[in-house]
Amino acid sequence: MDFSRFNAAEQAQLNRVIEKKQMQDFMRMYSSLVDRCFNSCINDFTSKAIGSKESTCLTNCADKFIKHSERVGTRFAEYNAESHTSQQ
Amino acid sequence: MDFSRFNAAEQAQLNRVIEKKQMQDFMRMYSSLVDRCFNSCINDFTSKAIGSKESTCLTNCADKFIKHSERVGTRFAEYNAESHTSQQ
Amino acid sequence: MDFSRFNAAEQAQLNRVIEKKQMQDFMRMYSSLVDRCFNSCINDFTSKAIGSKESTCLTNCADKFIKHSERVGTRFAEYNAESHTSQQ
Amino acid sequence: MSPGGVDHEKIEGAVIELDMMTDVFNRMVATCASKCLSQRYAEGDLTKGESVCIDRCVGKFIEANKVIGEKLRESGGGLNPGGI
Amino acid sequence: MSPGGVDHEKIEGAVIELDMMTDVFNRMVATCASKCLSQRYAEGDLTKGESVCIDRCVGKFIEANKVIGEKLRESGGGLNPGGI
Amino acid sequence: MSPGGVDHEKIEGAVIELDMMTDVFNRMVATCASKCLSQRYAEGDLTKGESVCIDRCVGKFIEANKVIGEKLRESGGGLNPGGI
Repeated sequence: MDFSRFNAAEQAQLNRVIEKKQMQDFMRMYSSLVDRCFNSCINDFTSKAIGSKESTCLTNCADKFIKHSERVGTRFAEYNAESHTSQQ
Repeated sequence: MDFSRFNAAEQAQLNRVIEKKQMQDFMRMYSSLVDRCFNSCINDFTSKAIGSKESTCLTNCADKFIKHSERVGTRFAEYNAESHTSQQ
Repeated sequence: MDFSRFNAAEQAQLNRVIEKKQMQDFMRMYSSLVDRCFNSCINDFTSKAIGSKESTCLTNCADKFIKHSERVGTRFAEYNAESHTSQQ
Repeated sequence: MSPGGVDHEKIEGAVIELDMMTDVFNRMVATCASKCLSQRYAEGDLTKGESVCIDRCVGKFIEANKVIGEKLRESGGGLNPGGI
Repeated sequence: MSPGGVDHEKIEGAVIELDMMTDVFNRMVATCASKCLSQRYAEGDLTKGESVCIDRCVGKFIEANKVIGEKLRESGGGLNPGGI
Repeated sequence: MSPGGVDHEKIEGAVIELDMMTDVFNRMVATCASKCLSQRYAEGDLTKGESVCIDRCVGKFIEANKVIGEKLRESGGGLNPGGI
Protein backbone atom coordinates (compact mmCIF):
# COMPACT_ATOMS: atom_id res chain seq x y z
CA MET A 1 0.00 0.00 0.00
CA ASP A 2 1.13 3.53 -0.81
CA PHE A 3 1.50 5.47 2.43
CA SER A 4 2.64 8.81 0.97
CA ARG A 5 -0.91 10.14 0.85
CA PHE A 6 -1.26 9.97 4.65
CA ASN A 7 0.01 12.52 7.17
CA ALA A 8 1.93 11.50 10.29
CA ALA A 9 -1.12 11.26 12.55
CA GLU A 10 -2.96 9.14 10.01
CA GLN A 11 0.03 6.86 9.51
CA ALA A 12 0.29 6.35 13.26
CA GLN A 13 -3.37 5.35 13.46
CA LEU A 14 -3.06 3.05 10.45
CA ASN A 15 0.01 1.41 11.95
CA ARG A 16 -1.96 0.48 15.04
CA VAL A 17 -4.66 -1.10 12.85
CA ILE A 18 -2.04 -2.95 10.79
CA GLU A 19 -0.29 -4.27 13.89
CA LYS A 20 -3.55 -5.70 15.18
CA LYS A 21 -4.29 -7.27 11.79
CA GLN A 22 -0.84 -8.83 11.63
CA MET A 23 -1.50 -10.48 14.96
CA GLN A 24 -4.81 -11.84 13.60
CA ASP A 25 -3.06 -13.00 10.40
CA PHE A 26 -0.47 -14.79 12.47
CA MET A 27 -3.16 -16.63 14.41
CA ARG A 28 -5.03 -17.52 11.21
CA MET A 29 -1.79 -18.81 9.68
CA TYR A 30 -1.14 -20.87 12.79
CA SER A 31 -4.62 -22.40 12.69
CA SER A 32 -4.51 -23.18 8.99
CA LEU A 33 -1.06 -24.76 9.35
CA VAL A 34 -2.26 -27.04 12.14
CA ASP A 35 -5.42 -28.06 10.25
CA ARG A 36 -3.65 -28.62 6.95
CA CYS A 37 -0.62 -30.44 8.30
CA PHE A 38 -2.54 -32.53 10.82
CA ASN A 39 -4.83 -33.59 8.01
CA SER A 40 -1.96 -34.60 5.72
CA CYS A 41 0.38 -36.12 8.29
CA ILE A 42 -1.67 -37.76 11.04
CA ASN A 43 -3.60 -40.78 9.87
CA ASP A 44 -2.73 -43.40 12.43
CA PHE A 45 -4.97 -43.50 15.48
CA THR A 46 -3.80 -46.83 16.85
CA SER A 47 -1.24 -45.02 18.98
CA LYS A 48 -1.65 -42.17 21.43
CA ALA A 49 1.47 -40.11 20.78
CA ILE A 50 2.81 -38.51 17.60
CA GLY A 51 5.56 -40.72 16.12
CA SER A 52 8.86 -39.48 14.72
CA LYS A 53 7.72 -39.95 11.11
CA GLU A 54 4.57 -37.97 11.81
CA SER A 55 6.56 -35.30 13.60
CA THR A 56 8.95 -34.90 10.65
CA CYS A 57 5.99 -34.70 8.29
CA LEU A 58 4.37 -31.95 10.42
CA THR A 59 7.60 -29.95 10.51
CA ASN A 60 8.21 -30.30 6.77
CA CYS A 61 4.61 -29.43 6.03
CA ALA A 62 4.74 -26.28 8.15
CA ASP A 63 8.11 -25.34 6.66
CA LYS A 64 6.90 -25.81 3.11
CA PHE A 65 3.65 -23.96 3.68
CA ILE A 66 5.44 -20.98 5.25
CA LYS A 67 7.77 -20.82 2.23
CA HIS A 68 4.76 -21.15 -0.05
CA SER A 69 3.05 -18.20 1.68
CA GLU A 70 6.20 -16.11 1.42
CA ARG A 71 6.53 -16.88 -2.29
CA VAL A 72 2.87 -16.05 -2.96
CA GLY A 73 3.35 -12.80 -1.00
CA THR A 74 6.41 -11.84 -3.05
CA ARG A 75 4.70 -12.52 -6.39
CA PHE A 76 1.54 -10.72 -5.27
CA ALA A 77 3.58 -7.68 -4.21
CA GLU A 78 5.28 -7.64 -7.63
CA TYR A 79 1.95 -7.69 -9.45
CA ASN A 80 0.61 -4.92 -7.21
CA ALA A 81 3.73 -2.81 -7.78
CA GLU A 82 3.46 -3.34 -11.56
CA SER A 83 -0.23 -2.49 -11.76
CA HIS A 84 0.40 0.56 -9.59
CA THR A 85 3.17 1.73 -11.95
CA SER A 86 1.14 1.06 -15.09
CA GLN A 87 -1.78 3.08 -13.70
CA GLN A 88 0.35 6.22 -13.48
CA MET B 1 -38.59 -9.63 5.81
CA ASP B 2 -41.81 -7.94 6.87
CA PHE B 3 -41.14 -4.22 7.25
CA SER B 4 -44.64 -3.11 8.26
CA ARG B 5 -43.84 -3.38 11.96
CA PHE B 6 -41.16 -0.65 11.73
CA ASN B 7 -41.75 3.12 11.74
CA ALA B 8 -40.07 5.43 9.23
CA ALA B 9 -37.03 6.21 11.41
CA GLU B 10 -36.47 2.52 12.12
CA GLN B 11 -36.82 1.61 8.45
CA ALA B 12 -34.24 4.25 7.52
CA GLN B 13 -31.77 2.84 10.02
CA LEU B 14 -32.43 -0.73 8.89
CA ASN B 15 -31.92 0.31 5.27
CA ARG B 16 -28.45 1.60 6.09
CA VAL B 17 -27.60 -1.73 7.76
CA ILE B 18 -29.01 -3.69 4.81
CA GLU B 19 -27.07 -1.60 2.28
CA LYS B 20 -23.84 -2.32 4.12
CA LYS B 21 -24.66 -6.03 4.29
CA GLN B 22 -25.45 -6.14 0.58
CA MET B 23 -22.03 -4.73 -0.13
CA GLN B 24 -20.49 -7.44 2.07
CA ASP B 25 -22.62 -10.09 0.35
CA PHE B 26 -21.46 -8.87 -3.02
CA MET B 27 -17.83 -9.16 -1.96
CA ARG B 28 -18.43 -12.63 -0.50
CA MET B 29 -20.13 -13.68 -3.74
CA TYR B 30 -17.19 -12.32 -5.73
CA SER B 31 -14.68 -14.22 -3.59
CA SER B 32 -16.59 -17.48 -3.69
CA LEU B 33 -17.01 -17.21 -7.48
CA VAL B 34 -13.28 -16.71 -7.99
CA ASP B 35 -12.36 -19.59 -5.65
CA ARG B 36 -14.92 -21.99 -7.07
CA CYS B 37 -14.38 -21.21 -10.73
CA PHE B 38 -10.60 -21.00 -10.50
CA ASN B 39 -10.64 -24.37 -8.83
CA SER B 40 -12.81 -25.97 -11.52
CA CYS B 41 -11.36 -24.24 -14.60
CA ILE B 42 -7.65 -23.62 -14.03
CA ASN B 43 -5.63 -26.80 -13.88
CA ASP B 44 -2.80 -26.11 -16.29
CA PHE B 45 0.24 -24.42 -14.77
CA THR B 46 2.62 -25.01 -17.67
CA SER B 47 1.63 -21.63 -19.10
CA LYS B 48 1.63 -18.20 -17.52
CA ALA B 49 -1.54 -16.67 -18.96
CA ILE B 50 -5.14 -17.83 -18.92
CA GLY B 51 -6.01 -19.51 -22.25
CA SER B 52 -9.23 -18.98 -24.21
CA LYS B 53 -10.68 -22.34 -23.11
CA GLU B 54 -9.97 -21.48 -19.47
CA SER B 55 -11.45 -18.02 -19.92
CA THR B 56 -14.67 -19.43 -21.40
CA CYS B 57 -14.88 -21.91 -18.55
CA LEU B 58 -14.47 -19.11 -15.97
CA THR B 59 -17.18 -17.01 -17.62
CA ASN B 60 -19.61 -19.94 -17.91
CA CYS B 61 -18.91 -20.96 -14.35
CA ALA B 62 -19.57 -17.45 -13.02
CA ASP B 63 -22.69 -17.16 -15.18
CA LYS B 64 -24.06 -20.48 -14.03
CA PHE B 65 -23.31 -19.86 -10.38
CA ILE B 66 -25.01 -16.43 -10.45
CA LYS B 67 -28.11 -18.03 -11.99
CA HIS B 68 -27.90 -20.77 -9.40
CA SER B 69 -27.84 -18.20 -6.58
CA GLU B 70 -30.77 -16.34 -8.08
CA ARG B 71 -32.79 -19.54 -8.36
CA VAL B 72 -31.98 -20.56 -4.77
CA GLY B 73 -32.98 -17.04 -3.66
CA THR B 74 -36.31 -17.23 -5.48
CA ARG B 75 -37.19 -20.64 -4.05
CA PHE B 76 -36.08 -19.59 -0.56
CA ALA B 77 -38.25 -16.46 -0.76
CA GLU B 78 -41.25 -18.61 -1.78
CA TYR B 79 -40.75 -20.93 1.19
CA ASN B 80 -40.41 -17.97 3.55
CA ALA B 81 -43.55 -16.34 2.15
CA GLU B 82 -45.48 -19.62 2.52
CA SER B 83 -44.36 -20.28 6.08
CA HIS B 84 -45.15 -16.65 6.94
CA THR B 85 -48.68 -17.07 5.55
CA SER B 86 -49.25 -20.41 7.24
CA GLN B 87 -48.20 -18.97 10.60
CA GLN B 88 -51.01 -16.42 10.52
CA MET C 1 -10.80 -21.25 32.49
CA ASP C 2 -9.68 -20.31 36.01
CA PHE C 3 -12.04 -17.67 37.37
CA SER C 4 -10.45 -17.19 40.78
CA ARG C 5 -8.31 -14.29 39.58
CA PHE C 6 -11.41 -12.15 38.81
CA ASN C 7 -13.43 -10.13 41.31
CA ALA C 8 -17.23 -10.25 41.41
CA ALA C 9 -17.76 -7.31 39.02
CA GLU C 10 -15.33 -8.77 36.52
CA GLN C 11 -16.92 -12.20 36.72
CA ALA C 12 -20.34 -10.68 36.07
CA GLN C 13 -19.05 -8.92 32.97
CA LEU C 14 -17.27 -12.04 31.73
CA ASN C 15 -20.42 -14.08 32.26
CA ARG C 16 -22.34 -11.76 29.93
CA VAL C 17 -19.65 -12.20 27.28
CA ILE C 18 -19.63 -15.97 27.74
CA GLU C 19 -23.43 -16.18 27.49
CA LYS C 20 -23.33 -14.32 24.19
CA LYS C 21 -20.58 -16.57 22.89
CA GLN C 22 -22.47 -19.69 23.90
CA MET C 23 -25.40 -18.47 21.84
CA GLN C 24 -23.07 -17.97 18.86
CA ASP C 25 -21.52 -21.41 19.43
CA PHE C 26 -24.95 -22.96 19.48
CA MET C 27 -25.81 -21.35 16.15
CA ARG C 28 -22.48 -22.42 14.65
CA MET C 29 -23.06 -25.97 15.87
CA TYR C 30 -26.53 -25.93 14.35
CA SER C 31 -25.21 -24.73 10.98
CA SER C 32 -22.36 -27.20 10.88
CA LEU C 33 -24.73 -30.06 11.79
CA VAL C 34 -27.11 -29.16 8.97
CA ASP C 35 -24.29 -28.81 6.42
CA ARG C 36 -22.50 -31.97 7.45
CA CYS C 37 -25.56 -34.20 7.81
CA PHE C 38 -27.34 -32.88 4.71
CA ASN C 39 -24.18 -33.55 2.77
CA SER C 40 -23.88 -37.15 4.05
CA CYS C 41 -27.54 -38.11 4.07
CA ILE C 42 -29.32 -36.32 1.23
CA ASN C 43 -28.24 -37.51 -2.20
CA ASP C 44 -31.51 -38.19 -3.95
CA PHE C 45 -33.03 -35.23 -5.75
CA THR C 46 -35.63 -37.16 -7.73
CA SER C 47 -38.14 -36.56 -4.96
CA LYS C 48 -39.25 -33.35 -3.29
CA ALA C 49 -39.61 -34.44 0.34
CA ILE C 50 -37.16 -36.04 2.74
CA GLY C 51 -37.81 -39.79 2.93
CA SER C 52 -37.84 -41.86 6.12
CA LYS C 53 -34.41 -43.35 5.43
CA GLU C 54 -32.99 -39.89 4.89
CA SER C 55 -34.69 -38.62 8.03
CA THR C 56 -33.24 -41.43 10.14
CA CYS C 57 -29.82 -40.74 8.70
CA LEU C 58 -30.11 -37.01 9.56
CA THR C 59 -31.16 -37.80 13.13
CA ASN C 60 -28.41 -40.37 13.64
CA CYS C 61 -25.86 -38.03 12.11
CA ALA C 62 -26.88 -35.15 14.40
CA ASP C 63 -26.95 -37.48 17.41
CA LYS C 64 -23.53 -38.89 16.68
CA PHE C 65 -21.98 -35.52 15.98
CA ILE C 66 -23.32 -34.04 19.22
CA LYS C 67 -21.85 -36.99 21.15
CA HIS C 68 -18.62 -36.54 19.25
CA SER C 69 -18.46 -32.86 20.25
CA GLU C 70 -19.17 -33.71 23.87
CA ARG C 71 -16.42 -36.32 23.89
CA VAL C 72 -13.92 -33.94 22.28
CA GLY C 73 -14.92 -31.31 24.86
CA THR C 74 -14.38 -33.72 27.77
CA ARG C 75 -10.96 -34.83 26.52
CA PHE C 76 -9.92 -31.24 25.79
CA ALA C 77 -10.94 -30.17 29.29
CA GLU C 78 -8.87 -33.01 30.78
CA TYR C 79 -5.79 -31.95 28.82
CA ASN C 80 -6.30 -28.33 29.85
CA ALA C 81 -6.70 -29.30 33.51
CA GLU C 82 -3.55 -31.45 33.34
CA SER C 83 -1.42 -28.80 31.67
CA HIS C 84 -2.72 -26.26 34.19
CA THR C 85 -1.71 -28.52 37.08
CA SER C 86 1.70 -29.33 35.61
CA GLN C 87 2.44 -25.63 35.17
CA GLN C 88 2.11 -24.99 38.89
CA MET D 1 -41.02 5.97 23.26
CA SER D 2 -42.06 8.98 21.17
CA PRO D 3 -43.65 8.29 17.79
CA GLY D 4 -40.92 8.26 15.15
CA GLY D 5 -38.37 7.23 17.79
CA VAL D 6 -36.11 4.25 17.20
CA ASP D 7 -36.55 1.06 19.23
CA HIS D 8 -32.95 -0.14 19.28
CA GLU D 9 -33.76 -3.60 20.59
CA LYS D 10 -36.28 -4.14 17.80
CA ILE D 11 -33.65 -3.05 15.26
CA GLU D 12 -31.05 -5.34 16.77
CA GLY D 13 -33.50 -8.24 16.68
CA ALA D 14 -34.21 -7.57 13.00
CA VAL D 15 -30.49 -7.44 12.21
CA ILE D 16 -29.92 -10.79 13.95
CA GLU D 17 -32.85 -12.29 12.00
CA LEU D 18 -31.36 -10.87 8.80
CA ASP D 19 -27.92 -12.32 9.58
CA MET D 20 -29.40 -15.74 10.25
CA MET D 21 -31.36 -15.76 6.99
CA THR D 22 -28.30 -14.61 5.07
CA ASP D 23 -26.25 -17.37 6.67
CA VAL D 24 -28.84 -20.05 5.81
CA PHE D 25 -29.06 -18.69 2.26
CA ASN D 26 -25.29 -18.72 1.77
CA ARG D 27 -24.95 -22.26 3.05
CA MET D 28 -27.88 -23.36 0.91
CA VAL D 29 -26.24 -21.84 -2.17
CA ALA D 30 -22.95 -23.62 -1.45
CA THR D 31 -24.51 -26.98 -0.54
CA CYS D 32 -26.96 -27.12 -3.45
CA ALA D 33 -24.21 -26.04 -5.88
CA SER D 34 -22.10 -29.01 -4.82
CA LYS D 35 -25.12 -31.33 -5.06
CA CYS D 36 -26.60 -30.06 -8.35
CA LEU D 37 -24.14 -28.19 -10.57
CA SER D 38 -21.97 -30.02 -13.04
CA GLN D 39 -18.31 -29.04 -12.69
CA ARG D 40 -17.78 -29.02 -16.43
CA TYR D 41 -19.14 -25.57 -17.26
CA ALA D 42 -19.77 -26.25 -20.95
CA GLU D 43 -22.43 -23.51 -20.87
CA GLY D 44 -23.44 -20.57 -18.67
CA ASP D 45 -27.12 -21.48 -18.36
CA LEU D 46 -28.60 -23.90 -15.87
CA THR D 47 -29.62 -27.14 -17.58
CA LYS D 48 -33.14 -28.48 -17.06
CA GLY D 49 -31.76 -31.19 -14.78
CA GLU D 50 -29.78 -28.71 -12.70
CA SER D 51 -32.81 -26.45 -12.28
CA VAL D 52 -35.04 -29.27 -11.04
CA CYS D 53 -32.29 -30.46 -8.70
CA ILE D 54 -31.87 -26.95 -7.23
CA ASP D 55 -35.61 -26.60 -6.54
CA ARG D 56 -35.70 -29.90 -4.67
CA CYS D 57 -32.40 -29.25 -2.92
CA VAL D 58 -33.73 -25.97 -1.46
CA GLY D 59 -36.88 -27.72 -0.21
CA LYS D 60 -34.94 -30.58 1.33
CA PHE D 61 -32.38 -28.23 2.87
CA ILE D 62 -35.11 -26.26 4.63
CA GLU D 63 -36.69 -29.52 5.82
CA ALA D 64 -33.29 -30.77 7.08
CA ASN D 65 -32.92 -27.53 9.06
CA LYS D 66 -36.17 -28.33 10.85
CA VAL D 67 -35.30 -32.00 11.53
CA ILE D 68 -31.94 -31.07 12.98
CA GLY D 69 -33.27 -28.03 14.83
CA GLU D 70 -35.71 -30.29 16.70
CA LYS D 71 -32.99 -32.83 17.44
CA LEU D 72 -30.72 -30.10 18.82
CA ARG D 73 -33.50 -28.62 20.97
CA GLU D 74 -34.07 -32.05 22.53
CA SER D 75 -30.46 -32.76 23.33
CA GLY D 76 -29.65 -29.21 24.37
CA GLY D 77 -25.91 -29.16 24.55
CA GLY D 78 -22.49 -30.60 24.13
CA LEU D 79 -21.17 -27.17 23.40
CA ASN D 80 -18.90 -26.45 26.28
CA PRO D 81 -15.37 -26.33 24.89
CA GLY D 82 -12.40 -27.10 27.06
CA GLY D 83 -14.23 -26.94 30.36
CA ILE D 84 -14.70 -23.19 30.08
CA MET E 1 -8.26 0.61 40.92
CA SER E 2 -10.94 0.49 43.60
CA PRO E 3 -11.87 -2.93 44.98
CA GLY E 4 -14.80 -4.26 42.98
CA GLY E 5 -13.73 -2.16 40.00
CA VAL E 6 -13.33 -3.76 36.58
CA ASP E 7 -9.90 -4.17 35.03
CA HIS E 8 -10.82 -3.87 31.36
CA GLU E 9 -7.48 -5.09 30.06
CA LYS E 10 -7.74 -8.21 32.18
CA ILE E 11 -11.25 -8.81 30.83
CA GLU E 12 -10.10 -8.29 27.25
CA GLY E 13 -7.24 -10.72 27.79
CA ALA E 14 -9.65 -13.33 29.15
CA VAL E 15 -11.98 -12.86 26.16
CA ILE E 16 -9.09 -13.34 23.73
CA GLU E 17 -8.02 -16.48 25.61
CA LEU E 18 -11.62 -17.71 25.45
CA ASP E 19 -11.84 -17.04 21.70
CA MET E 20 -8.62 -18.90 21.06
CA MET E 21 -9.74 -21.93 23.05
CA THR E 22 -13.10 -21.93 21.29
CA ASP E 23 -11.35 -21.75 17.93
CA VAL E 24 -9.04 -24.67 18.78
CA PHE E 25 -12.02 -26.65 20.07
CA ASN E 26 -14.09 -26.04 16.94
CA ARG E 27 -11.26 -27.01 14.62
CA MET E 28 -10.53 -30.09 16.72
CA VAL E 29 -14.20 -31.15 16.50
CA ALA E 30 -14.19 -30.75 12.71
CA THR E 31 -10.82 -32.42 12.14
CA CYS E 32 -11.41 -35.39 14.44
CA ALA E 33 -14.89 -35.90 12.97
CA SER E 34 -13.39 -36.24 9.49
CA LYS E 35 -10.69 -38.59 10.83
CA CYS E 36 -12.83 -40.76 13.12
CA LEU E 37 -16.55 -40.73 12.28
CA SER E 38 -18.00 -43.13 9.75
CA GLN E 39 -20.10 -41.31 7.14
CA ARG E 40 -22.74 -44.03 7.15
CA TYR E 41 -24.73 -43.04 10.21
CA ALA E 42 -26.36 -46.42 10.76
CA GLU E 43 -26.73 -45.49 14.44
CA GLY E 44 -26.67 -42.36 16.61
CA ASP E 45 -24.18 -43.62 19.18
CA LEU E 46 -20.42 -43.52 18.87
CA THR E 47 -19.02 -46.97 18.19
CA LYS E 48 -16.22 -48.29 20.39
CA GLY E 49 -13.75 -47.75 17.53
CA GLU E 50 -14.91 -44.18 16.97
CA SER E 51 -14.62 -43.35 20.68
CA VAL E 52 -11.05 -44.62 20.91
CA CYS E 53 -10.13 -42.79 17.73
CA ILE E 54 -11.57 -39.50 19.07
CA ASP E 55 -9.59 -39.77 22.32
CA ARG E 56 -6.33 -40.28 20.44
CA CYS E 57 -7.19 -37.66 17.83
CA VAL E 58 -7.66 -35.00 20.52
CA GLY E 59 -4.31 -35.88 22.10
CA LYS E 60 -2.50 -35.84 18.79
CA PHE E 61 -4.19 -32.60 17.72
CA ILE E 62 -2.99 -30.84 20.87
CA GLU E 63 0.51 -32.25 20.33
CA ALA E 64 0.45 -31.08 16.68
CA ASN E 65 -0.47 -27.58 17.88
CA LYS E 66 2.69 -27.56 19.98
CA VAL E 67 4.97 -28.92 17.24
CA ILE E 68 3.72 -26.36 14.73
CA GLY E 69 3.65 -23.53 17.27
CA GLU E 70 7.37 -24.06 17.91
CA LYS E 71 8.10 -24.23 14.19
CA LEU E 72 6.22 -20.97 13.61
CA ARG E 73 7.98 -19.24 16.51
CA GLU E 74 11.36 -20.17 14.98
CA SER E 75 10.61 -18.98 11.49
CA GLY E 76 8.67 -15.92 12.59
CA GLY E 77 7.11 -14.73 9.41
CA GLY E 78 6.06 -15.01 5.84
CA LEU E 79 2.88 -13.23 6.69
CA ASN E 80 3.14 -9.97 4.83
CA PRO E 81 0.52 -10.05 2.08
CA GLY E 82 1.00 -8.06 -1.07
CA GLY E 83 3.84 -5.93 0.20
CA ILE E 84 1.51 -4.04 2.52
CA MET F 1 -9.11 19.86 8.45
CA SER F 2 -6.09 21.16 10.34
CA PRO F 3 -2.68 19.90 9.24
CA GLY F 4 -1.83 16.83 11.28
CA GLY F 5 -5.54 16.10 11.79
CA VAL F 6 -6.91 12.67 10.98
CA ASP F 7 -9.28 12.16 8.05
CA HIS F 8 -11.35 9.28 9.40
CA GLU F 9 -13.00 8.44 6.08
CA LYS F 10 -9.62 8.19 4.40
CA ILE F 11 -8.45 5.87 7.18
CA GLU F 12 -11.57 3.73 6.90
CA GLY F 13 -11.09 3.48 3.14
CA ALA F 14 -7.50 2.37 3.63
CA VAL F 15 -8.56 -0.26 6.16
CA ILE F 16 -11.18 -1.64 3.75
CA GLU F 17 -8.56 -1.76 0.97
CA LEU F 18 -6.21 -3.56 3.37
CA ASP F 19 -8.88 -6.09 4.33
CA MET F 20 -9.66 -6.81 0.69
CA MET F 21 -6.00 -7.36 -0.18
CA THR F 22 -5.54 -9.60 2.84
CA ASP F 23 -8.59 -11.60 1.84
CA VAL F 24 -7.35 -12.03 -1.75
CA PHE F 25 -3.91 -13.00 -0.43
CA ASN F 26 -5.29 -15.60 1.98
CA ARG F 27 -7.49 -17.18 -0.68
CA MET F 28 -4.60 -17.17 -3.15
CA VAL F 29 -2.37 -18.93 -0.60
CA ALA F 30 -5.02 -21.62 0.03
CA THR F 31 -5.94 -22.11 -3.64
CA CYS F 32 -2.39 -22.24 -4.95
CA ALA F 33 -1.36 -24.60 -2.15
CA SER F 34 -4.04 -27.07 -3.22
CA LYS F 35 -3.03 -26.67 -6.87
CA CYS F 36 0.77 -26.76 -6.47
CA LEU F 37 1.96 -28.38 -3.25
CA SER F 38 2.54 -32.11 -3.00
CA GLN F 39 0.78 -33.60 0.01
CA ARG F 40 3.69 -35.92 0.77
CA TYR F 41 5.94 -33.50 2.64
CA ALA F 42 9.14 -35.48 2.14
CA GLU F 43 11.06 -32.23 2.55
CA GLY F 44 10.49 -28.73 3.92
CA ASP F 45 11.72 -26.80 0.88
CA LEU F 46 9.68 -25.98 -2.18
CA THR F 47 10.72 -28.14 -5.12
CA LYS F 48 11.60 -26.47 -8.42
CA GLY F 49 8.30 -27.68 -9.91
CA GLU F 50 6.27 -26.36 -6.97
CA SER F 51 7.97 -22.96 -7.17
CA VAL F 52 7.23 -22.54 -10.88
CA CYS F 53 3.65 -23.68 -10.33
CA ILE F 54 3.16 -21.13 -7.52
CA ASP F 55 4.43 -18.26 -9.67
CA ARG F 56 2.03 -19.11 -12.49
CA CYS F 57 -0.82 -19.83 -10.10
CA VAL F 58 -0.54 -16.34 -8.58
CA GLY F 59 -0.57 -14.74 -12.03
CA LYS F 60 -3.55 -16.77 -13.18
CA PHE F 61 -5.42 -16.17 -9.93
CA ILE F 62 -5.07 -12.40 -10.34
CA GLU F 63 -6.21 -12.70 -13.97
CA ALA F 64 -9.20 -14.83 -12.91
CA ASN F 65 -10.16 -12.12 -10.40
CA LYS F 66 -10.34 -9.65 -13.27
CA VAL F 67 -12.31 -11.94 -15.61
CA ILE F 68 -14.88 -12.71 -12.94
CA GLY F 69 -14.98 -9.13 -11.66
CA GLU F 70 -16.01 -7.95 -15.13
CA LYS F 71 -18.62 -10.71 -15.43
CA LEU F 72 -20.09 -9.77 -12.06
CA ARG F 73 -20.16 -6.06 -12.92
CA GLU F 74 -22.15 -6.86 -16.08
CA SER F 75 -24.73 -9.07 -14.42
CA GLY F 76 -25.03 -6.97 -11.30
CA GLY F 77 -26.96 -9.15 -8.96
CA GLY F 78 -28.55 -12.35 -7.84
CA LEU F 79 -27.64 -11.51 -4.29
CA ASN F 80 -30.95 -11.00 -2.59
CA PRO F 81 -31.40 -13.84 -0.11
CA GLY F 82 -34.84 -14.97 0.89
CA GLY F 83 -36.68 -11.96 -0.48
CA ILE F 84 -35.23 -9.69 2.16
